[in-house]
Amino acid sequence: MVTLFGVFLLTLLVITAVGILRAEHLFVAVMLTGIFSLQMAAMFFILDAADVALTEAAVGAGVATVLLLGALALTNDRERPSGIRPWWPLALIAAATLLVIYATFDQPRLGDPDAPVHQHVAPWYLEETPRLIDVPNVVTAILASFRGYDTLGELFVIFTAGIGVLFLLANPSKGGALSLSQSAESQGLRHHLVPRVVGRLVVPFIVLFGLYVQFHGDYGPGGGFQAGALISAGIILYALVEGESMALKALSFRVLAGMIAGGALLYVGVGIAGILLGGNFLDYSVLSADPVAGQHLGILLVEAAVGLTVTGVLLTIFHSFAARDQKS
Amino acid sequence: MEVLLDIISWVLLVSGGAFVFIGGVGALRMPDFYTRMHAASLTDTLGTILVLLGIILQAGFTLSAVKLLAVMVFLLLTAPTAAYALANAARLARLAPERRALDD
Amino acid sequence: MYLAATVAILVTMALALARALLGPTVYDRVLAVNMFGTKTVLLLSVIAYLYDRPDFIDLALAYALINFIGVLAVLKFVQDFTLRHKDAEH
Amino acid sequence: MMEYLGLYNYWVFAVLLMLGLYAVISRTNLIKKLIGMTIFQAAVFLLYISMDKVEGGTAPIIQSHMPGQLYSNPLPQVLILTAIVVGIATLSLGLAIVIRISEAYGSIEEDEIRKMDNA
Repeated sequence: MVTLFGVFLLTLLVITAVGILRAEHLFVAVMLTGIFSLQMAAMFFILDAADVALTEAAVGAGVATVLLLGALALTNDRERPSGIRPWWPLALIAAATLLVIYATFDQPRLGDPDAPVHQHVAPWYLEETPRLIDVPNVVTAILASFRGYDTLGELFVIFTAGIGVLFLLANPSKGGALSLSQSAESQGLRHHLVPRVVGRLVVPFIVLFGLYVQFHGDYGPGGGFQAGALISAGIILYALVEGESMALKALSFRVLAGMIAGGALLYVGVGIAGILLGGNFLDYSVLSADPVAGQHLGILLVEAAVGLTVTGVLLTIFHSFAARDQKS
Repeated sequence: MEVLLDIISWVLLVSGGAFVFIGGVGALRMPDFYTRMHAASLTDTLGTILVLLGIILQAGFTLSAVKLLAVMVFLLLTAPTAAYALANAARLARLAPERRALDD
Repeated sequence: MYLAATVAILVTMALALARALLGPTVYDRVLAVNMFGTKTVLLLSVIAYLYDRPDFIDLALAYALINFIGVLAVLKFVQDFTLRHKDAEH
Repeated sequence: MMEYLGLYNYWVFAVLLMLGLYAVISRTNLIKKLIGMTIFQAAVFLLYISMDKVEGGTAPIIQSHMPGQLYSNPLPQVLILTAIVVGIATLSLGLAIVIRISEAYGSIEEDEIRKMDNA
């Protein structure tokens, strides 16, 4: 039965994607992207990927729409109506689609326990996590400990993207810093009573929930990536209802830059601490007398580092877009 | 007792589903934007309450029941806020001098 | 019984998607996105019980908390848009 | 019948992948291209997450009170979890570049920008 739900949702997913493609009004495309993200999250949940669904929820609902709308406000919300489209891209794409679909007939069907993916390292992770790391959430264990090196790389990609956005959008004439003027637009939605009251009420709960997701990530779905996205969504909400300058008073650019760099440094620092204590890079077992307790400590620190950097980067990007809005 | 609880949550879940569905039909069939919004948001809140109450009855006194209650409370707070914001945005744009740019 | 509710929610999702694709104004589409969001919250709650993993209500809670941020962003977008055009006229 | 339903996820993956690619190669609007890129990305996410499902399994959070429970494969989930956040970071980098292009050229249509470059 659940498979049928999945089929239904996937069909809606394809329809939405076609709708996004056909929308000439970019604003409409952004709204449909929001629906697309909701469908993806539901689909991930049906396919047993609770952690991934939570990430998609936090990123898709809170951050992606706001960033896309911010970019539309700075550019143009209409696509130029196109004349005659050349036929060859469509033909090429149709042929390639058929080719990929032909290739899928060699795939093991959905949920096949004998599929090659499930034979290699995954059973080992599932069996050894309770003994070596002793956290219930295997996804967190792999993310932070077994494949901590991968996650370090991902963290630096996010770090670099944040720095890149700052380089592109910061205003050099003001010493490289972004500045906000108290113009009418930076007031946000202050004169709308209902969003303001509800927003002020909900923001603390979002941040609290973010912290819960951060520190409960060993036991349930959650971790630094989800928590970072959730907390930045909360702060973005605050910025929307109270104006960007108020949000910057709460978390200034200096603090955000500190969070970005501090998170990255903390992650590397935990790795180096492992070397200094006689283990390998990012080997947490040596961090404490008991290897399992060391693993717990290492995962806690690494997830905190991820949460710090993700929050810092997403908020920096949001504020960069918003500050650009003030100037133009 | 068990049977009674089951029956009540059956009724709640099914009627909640029915209200959700009616809201969906209303949002599709109503003639203009504001009436569509009315259909969507009004039955949205009622459907939400019924469905979530039905699940809470099944959950009993557990942590997840508290979480479900929180989901309900936050939905009831945020969904009308979103409806307010949306109605306001639509009204603002109608009054705006450049209405063609925002109309489809 | 969860199945009945799930089917109703999924059908409503399809209806909301139809509204999002038909338009005709952009606000209808935003309305559809918002509807889709609340329906997703319900769907996740129901499926968590259908799967008998009630600890996954966290996901529904996340959506319940942050789903309306998108609509508030739309309000701010429209507000800035109209402001800018008023500025341009004067 | 079930044999083909079991492949449906991969077909949707193929269609979404190619729809995203089509948006990138056929549209001239730069933001539309970026949105196409996110569809392409989502297709890849879907492929990985479809591969993680095990029949009768549940999310890989070990339930000590249910010994012998089957779990889905956690590894693809780890990869995609980080990829989603990386995806939004790269998307915003792309949007930042588009904003700068728009400020410099006054247009976000690729062919108009090219014309201005050649002129």
